[in-house]
Amino acid sequence: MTAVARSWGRLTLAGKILFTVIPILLLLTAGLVLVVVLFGKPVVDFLAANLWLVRFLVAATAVLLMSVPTAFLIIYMEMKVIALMNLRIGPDRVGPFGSLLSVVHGLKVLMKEDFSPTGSDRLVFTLAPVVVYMSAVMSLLVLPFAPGLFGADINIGLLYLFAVGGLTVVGLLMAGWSSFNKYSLLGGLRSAAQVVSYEIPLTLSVVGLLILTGTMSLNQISLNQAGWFTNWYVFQQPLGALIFFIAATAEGNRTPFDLTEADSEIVAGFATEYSGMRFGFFFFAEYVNVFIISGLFVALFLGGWNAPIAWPEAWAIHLTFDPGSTGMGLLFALLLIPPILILALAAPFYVGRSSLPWWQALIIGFVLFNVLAIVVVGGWAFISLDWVAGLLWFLGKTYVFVFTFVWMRGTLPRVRIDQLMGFAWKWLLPASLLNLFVTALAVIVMNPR
Amino acid sequence: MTTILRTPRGWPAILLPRGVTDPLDLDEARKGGAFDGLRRALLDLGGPGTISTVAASGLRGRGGAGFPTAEKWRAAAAALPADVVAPGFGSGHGTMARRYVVANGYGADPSSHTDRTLMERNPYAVLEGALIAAAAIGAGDVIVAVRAEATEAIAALETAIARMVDANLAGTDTLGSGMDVELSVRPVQGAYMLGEETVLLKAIEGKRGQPEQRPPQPSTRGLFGQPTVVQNVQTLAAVPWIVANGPEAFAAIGSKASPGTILVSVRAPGGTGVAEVPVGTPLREIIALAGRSGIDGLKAILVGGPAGGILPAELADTAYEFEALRAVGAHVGSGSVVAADKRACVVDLARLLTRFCADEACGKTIPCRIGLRRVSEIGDRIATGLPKPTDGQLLADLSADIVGSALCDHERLATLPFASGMRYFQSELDEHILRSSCPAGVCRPIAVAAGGAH
Amino acid sequence: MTAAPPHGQREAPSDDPRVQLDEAAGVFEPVPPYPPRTEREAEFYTLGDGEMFINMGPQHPSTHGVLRIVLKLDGEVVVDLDPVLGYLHRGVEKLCENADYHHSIAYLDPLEYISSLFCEWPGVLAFEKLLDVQVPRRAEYIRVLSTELNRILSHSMFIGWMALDLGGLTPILYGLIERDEIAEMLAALTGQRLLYNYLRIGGVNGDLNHEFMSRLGDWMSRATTQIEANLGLLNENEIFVRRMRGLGVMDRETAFRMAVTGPSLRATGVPLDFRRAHPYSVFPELEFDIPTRDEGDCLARYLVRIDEIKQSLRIIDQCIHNMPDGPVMAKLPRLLRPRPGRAYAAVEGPRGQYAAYVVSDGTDQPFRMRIHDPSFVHLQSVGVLMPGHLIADAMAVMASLDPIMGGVDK
Amino acid sequence: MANVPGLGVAKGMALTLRRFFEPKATIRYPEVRLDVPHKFRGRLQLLYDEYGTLKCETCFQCAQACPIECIDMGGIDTKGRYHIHWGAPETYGERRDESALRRSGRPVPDQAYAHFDPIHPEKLEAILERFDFDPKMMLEILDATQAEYGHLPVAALKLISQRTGAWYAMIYGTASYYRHLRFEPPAAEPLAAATATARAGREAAFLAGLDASLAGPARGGRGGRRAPPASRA
Amino acid sequence: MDAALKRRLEARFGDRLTAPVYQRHDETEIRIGPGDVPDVCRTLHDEPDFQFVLLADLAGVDTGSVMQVVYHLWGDTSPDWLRVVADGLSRDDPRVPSVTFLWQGAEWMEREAYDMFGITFEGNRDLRRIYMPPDYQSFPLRKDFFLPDDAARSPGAGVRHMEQVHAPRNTRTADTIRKVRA
Repeated sequence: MTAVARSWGRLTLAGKILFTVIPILLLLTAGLVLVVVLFGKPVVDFLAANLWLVRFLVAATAVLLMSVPTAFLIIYMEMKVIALMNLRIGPDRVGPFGSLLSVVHGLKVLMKEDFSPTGSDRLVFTLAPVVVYMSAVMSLLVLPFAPGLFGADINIGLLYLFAVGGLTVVGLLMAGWSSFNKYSLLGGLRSAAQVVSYEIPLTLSVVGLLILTGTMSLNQISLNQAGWFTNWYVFQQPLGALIFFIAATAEGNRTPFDLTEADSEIVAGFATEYSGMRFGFFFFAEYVNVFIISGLFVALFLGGWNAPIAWPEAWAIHLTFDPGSTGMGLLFALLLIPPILILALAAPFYVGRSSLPWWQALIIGFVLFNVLAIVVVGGWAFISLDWVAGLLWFLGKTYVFVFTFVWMRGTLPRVRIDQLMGFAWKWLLPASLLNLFVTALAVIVMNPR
Repeated sequence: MTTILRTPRGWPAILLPRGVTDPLDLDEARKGGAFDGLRRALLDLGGPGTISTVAASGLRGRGGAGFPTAEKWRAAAAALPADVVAPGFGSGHGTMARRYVVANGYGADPSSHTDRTLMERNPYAVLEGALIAAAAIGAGDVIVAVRAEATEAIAALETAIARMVDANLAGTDTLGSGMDVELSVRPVQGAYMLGEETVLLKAIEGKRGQPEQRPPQPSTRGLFGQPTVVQNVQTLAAVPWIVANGPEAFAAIGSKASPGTILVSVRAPGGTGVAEVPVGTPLREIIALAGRSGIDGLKAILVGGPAGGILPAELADTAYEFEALRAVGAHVGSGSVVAADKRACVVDLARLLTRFCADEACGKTIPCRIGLRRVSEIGDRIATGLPKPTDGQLLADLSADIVGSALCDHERLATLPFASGMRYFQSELDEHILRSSCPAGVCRPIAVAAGGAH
Repeated sequence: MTAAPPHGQREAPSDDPRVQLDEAAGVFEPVPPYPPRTEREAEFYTLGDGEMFINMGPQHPSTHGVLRIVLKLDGEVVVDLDPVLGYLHRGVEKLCENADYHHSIAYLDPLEYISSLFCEWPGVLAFEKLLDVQVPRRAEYIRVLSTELNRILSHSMFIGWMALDLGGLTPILYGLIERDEIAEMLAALTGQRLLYNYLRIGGVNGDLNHEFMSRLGDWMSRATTQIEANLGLLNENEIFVRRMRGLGVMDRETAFRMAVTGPSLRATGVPLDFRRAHPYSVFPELEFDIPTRDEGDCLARYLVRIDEIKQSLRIIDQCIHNMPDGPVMAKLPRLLRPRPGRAYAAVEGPRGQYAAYVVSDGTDQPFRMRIHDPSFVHLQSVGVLMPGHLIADAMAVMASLDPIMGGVDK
Repeated sequence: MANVPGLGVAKGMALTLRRFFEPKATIRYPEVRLDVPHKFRGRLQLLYDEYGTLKCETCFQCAQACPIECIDMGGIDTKGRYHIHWGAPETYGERRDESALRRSGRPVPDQAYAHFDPIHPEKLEAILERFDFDPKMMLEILDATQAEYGHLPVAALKLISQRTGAWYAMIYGTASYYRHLRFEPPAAEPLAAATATARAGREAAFLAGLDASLAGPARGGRGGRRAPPASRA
Repeated sequence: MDAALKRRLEARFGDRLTAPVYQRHDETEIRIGPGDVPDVCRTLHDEPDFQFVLLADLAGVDTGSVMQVVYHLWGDTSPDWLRVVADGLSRDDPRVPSVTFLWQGAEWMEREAYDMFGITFEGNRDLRRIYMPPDYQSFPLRKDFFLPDDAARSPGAGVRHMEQVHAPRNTRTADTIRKVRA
């Protein structure tokens, strides 16, 4: 045999893998470089020409990707918060404080058998969860998370949101009908009646606000509320905010209006016959909806991403440090600063505690350095990149409302279906009309043309 | 075959008639007067008459407790069988109401052969008595329980029953009186406790042989829940003679409190055997039946089998009779009288008996089960020369507890050996406990402790 | 469930549309696959136009055990209903007739696993009547003490269930916490957490012990405030009150006609409490009120039970303070053979009148042991209260009657 | 009743929010274990007397009293005889179901004696036939069975119980009480041999002991008497 | 024991009582024929000096020879429980008029009695089995129904375990054996 074969035979497994993979990678890289050099110009021109397409694709993917973790987070919140309110501990086994339990649930749901009951309408039965889930994800697309951080800033964003949110009903009805189960049917019909009748006060409660803002773009509405928190529309539209909150609760099928899956009455409503990932879609969609209505409320009434207080210009810190400007120095800094800082932080421990072995001191130094770095970089980002601050503010406010929804779920019993409808038609609708009327009057009185 | 001890001419021979060549010969037996009593009871007296006759004779059970026989019969005759109380009530659904007569021929005591001897030598008397009892209480079944080892007795009884049935002395329409009785021999074995009557009933029912709580007495709720008369075979064997020769004649024999004769199995250095003696005969005479050598050098008399009492020689004049014996701390029991001379050690004897009783305890009552074991362990300690100073007191307390919580006669009497031993041979016990030496020199380790005497 | 009728002679005709539907779709129609046995069954199982059957249970989140109710619905309104029992039937009466007297107490225990002591008590009382036993006063006081604790346990569970059937998640857990404390207490007293086989013929099994008394004192010191706090979650809650008020109204004539007892009867304004109306044990010596309401609706039943909790606390307090000394068991023979006779005894339980009717034939086993359980009687008044309400209210109505299926299916 | 609308709801929310921060009632079971009360009756345990011997003599009285027949035992009884116990613990579930089925009167899959070395039941069937499947004749049935098989196999006992309808525990109690019945093939193992001699020769030993004791120190034969007290429990 | 109640009862329906009024502890018992149940109950329920408004219990009893239906009534006119025993129903075809016209709540209790004893309550609108499955044949609480214990699949079926007290070789064992073998 040849020397090549002999030396190949002497290699370990890892060695063999490396010797096969590395050449392939090298080839691919070379090819890529070649392609960019040859056809780079037209591609870049095309992308630069219609940037909105890129933006949309990226945004859609991001939204799709963030919906599941959001659902996981809110499910965990619900489990944990309700448990704590019940004087229980709740999930505490999987992960720190059981925080991974919802992930495990997701995996379990994925692994479950996925069947459809006898006599059910297979196609509709399969499509229903998709519709519900897609409607949720699509409405995420227009939420303004931060300045410049949103899927699409369409000028009829609010209308789009209500329209897409309304799609949920179709999904629920499809599920209720196709399951071939009376409980599911009752659940579907209930959800139809409920959502349809709450759409009206929901929409009307926002009309007043629209009169004030004059735009339907959520991004614009958030911008309008910049400055001190007194600019928030909740102070100009308290009644509207209240109606919107209640109606949104019903819209999202949350306690005390969760009649569609009232487990003590109709077993699980439209989801009775569902199992496996199909049920998982319903489940995720519900919690994504919670996130959406919270975020919507924040964006509409609580100033969106804006901080409650506006920094006076005098206090504003202007970091005139631009990393890009340092050029090659940045590279050196990245190379030099960490070891030096680690050693510097580790030294006092090593000196002060003679009993401490050197490697433990190094570990401590490393940890401290990381903490320090995170603080510094984060602070820098918070101050000089406004979208970071906006995102933090937005998520903070939103999750406060998510917590409120969970809190209500843990506290309140469920209303009856006729009480529900009566409340919608007899109280919320007149109140929202009143709110609209008063707002319109006020606007006319304030700035007459 | 155990030897029959000759008794003086004057003594009555009711249970074991003298000069019988073949006990199974029916004609000879009828010439000797058998079955006159049955005929009289069936045709002349009738049930109540029979019972009153037996009552007049003052016959008492020979099973050891000496319960008046007629009382049992009256109770059994008065008690209605379970199903008559409430038709369809209880759990005995649709069963025919019947009473039972059980002849207890299970001589539990290995050291006495009175019962089986009686059944071998005079089966007709036993069966006839049983039939009379059945007629008196209106029973439909007569069950003679014999221990399975006593093959001769079983064979004798079965042939006897066969011949009686041929002669229409049993079975359907006995002697034309219209009485239907089913005679059956039931061999049982395997436990000493079967001597106790409720245990015997349990064994016949095929259950674990453990005594029952009483009341209800078996005479009202016995075998299979029906009224049952359980009698020792000696008692039953005496009945025909009473009915035939009249109660007065019977009452004349023996002591006033309990007339009649009783079988005794004597065991003395002189010899061993079974003898029929009138109740109330002094123990001295009974032992003398086995030869003079039993009397001289008499040290202790063990009366009543394993659960019996140990009496000193001074009490040798005690009458062999229920109350008298009970007064001095012994009892008739299985009817065995054992004479011990100077060579025997009382502690060793008592300990042997207690160990036997403890091993044979049925285990239903915990004080009996555990307590007797402790008592025998104390006996072992005493005998092996390692006694604790408190053993005397502990022994007394244990005995009191066991007797107090007793469910059956076995445990009530099982502590007698040590009790009576402590009562009469205190000095010898102290020898063992305090001075740790055995006067009789039986208990060997003590001899070693005492310096290797003999 | 397939359509093949499991019954030999009651074959459904193959051209029966129901059977065809079942064979076609393989779904469970709650209609029995055999000809109706009574007129009532016939007229129930024939649908009017726009009506549909819906089968609730035996596996349903809010049927309090394995109860099955066939509802005839018009939209969401209950037109008529047919409860189907027997999924939990154990033949306790027959078992008791085949066990001796002491033994049958153990069989009475699991009837209503939430209020076991109240299931034991009438049986024990009846046996004592048969045997003419005089129970020591200390034993009587201990009985009252433990059973009142058990009443509070049962009611606190009732509150939780009530709220759970109305969709509230939290009150059931507060109720469970109360229940657990009391269960621990009773475990210290009786030796068991759920099925305390504690009452004995002629007394109780074991005297008060230190562990129990310390736990009890600890709990009594905070019980009132704790229960009050838990009730704050529901009593003033508009949603809860609006749903309960005017729901399932039962006037007192109906109540008597349906043989209803206990809180459900007192909620109609009848102050009938057998602890006063037909005194047993030492209740004549204790002072407590009989809370009543006049509305007779679900809210009234709920509030009456809450007031009863307070009264029970009063009784427990008195029991602790004038607990007499003495034995806790009467002297009895080992084997009980009462004279032939009959005895009826009833106690006032958390749900109503628990009664036992015992016939003795002189043997050591009860000849006839009839167990009267309030859940059984109350559950059939559902048939009067439910029609005309929505499904959700049907659940609320049933919860307000608080049936325990273990007691319904003896 | 709150007169201000929404006040009650607010109160409830306030309560839950307060409870949100209160200490919790949960017990993390595997780490934290509550100690059961002194009087706790839910645990079966065997007691030892002050001499350190087990108080349970496997007399089967508790097994007889157990309504659901869930008690099982094995060991050495007062008579110093070995008890074969009636079922392996893993058969409890099977026994429970079987019992439930029987009580409901439904036919039960016949898995009565799968766990023990099987016997040829034909002879036993014949014996039972002879005694008319009558539980009352149990002692005779057992005698005949022992005569047939040389000892009482557990399979035989279970078959008898199944046919006559008598509880196994009661049959077992009966069989283990009478000294002439044995559960081991004669002289199969030393234990069997020892128990067999203990079974047969007790009365003979007593008589010999009595004679010896009467005869006093001069004669020998003390072996029987000098046997150290065998602790049987 | 309420002597006044006894007097009132005897005065009101003297001849219809098939047995003297029996009183023990706090119970008063009257026995009537099954035919008299409706109007006796109506009288006890309606008339001002009885006013037994509450039907405390309704039980069937099988005495082994006859069937009984036992009503326990309570009213505030007397401190006693009033026990009305409808006696002497034949075990072959026990029939008694229903009391559901007075107490609708008796319906299920009567259904239970029918299920357990086979007593037919004439006038009960819904007399079906309530506990046992519809295809169930026998009536479990009757005295001739034996608890099928371990013996369910044995030729001795119906024979209970050894604790059952009955004489050996009795007739019933034999014919149960025949029944099972057939």
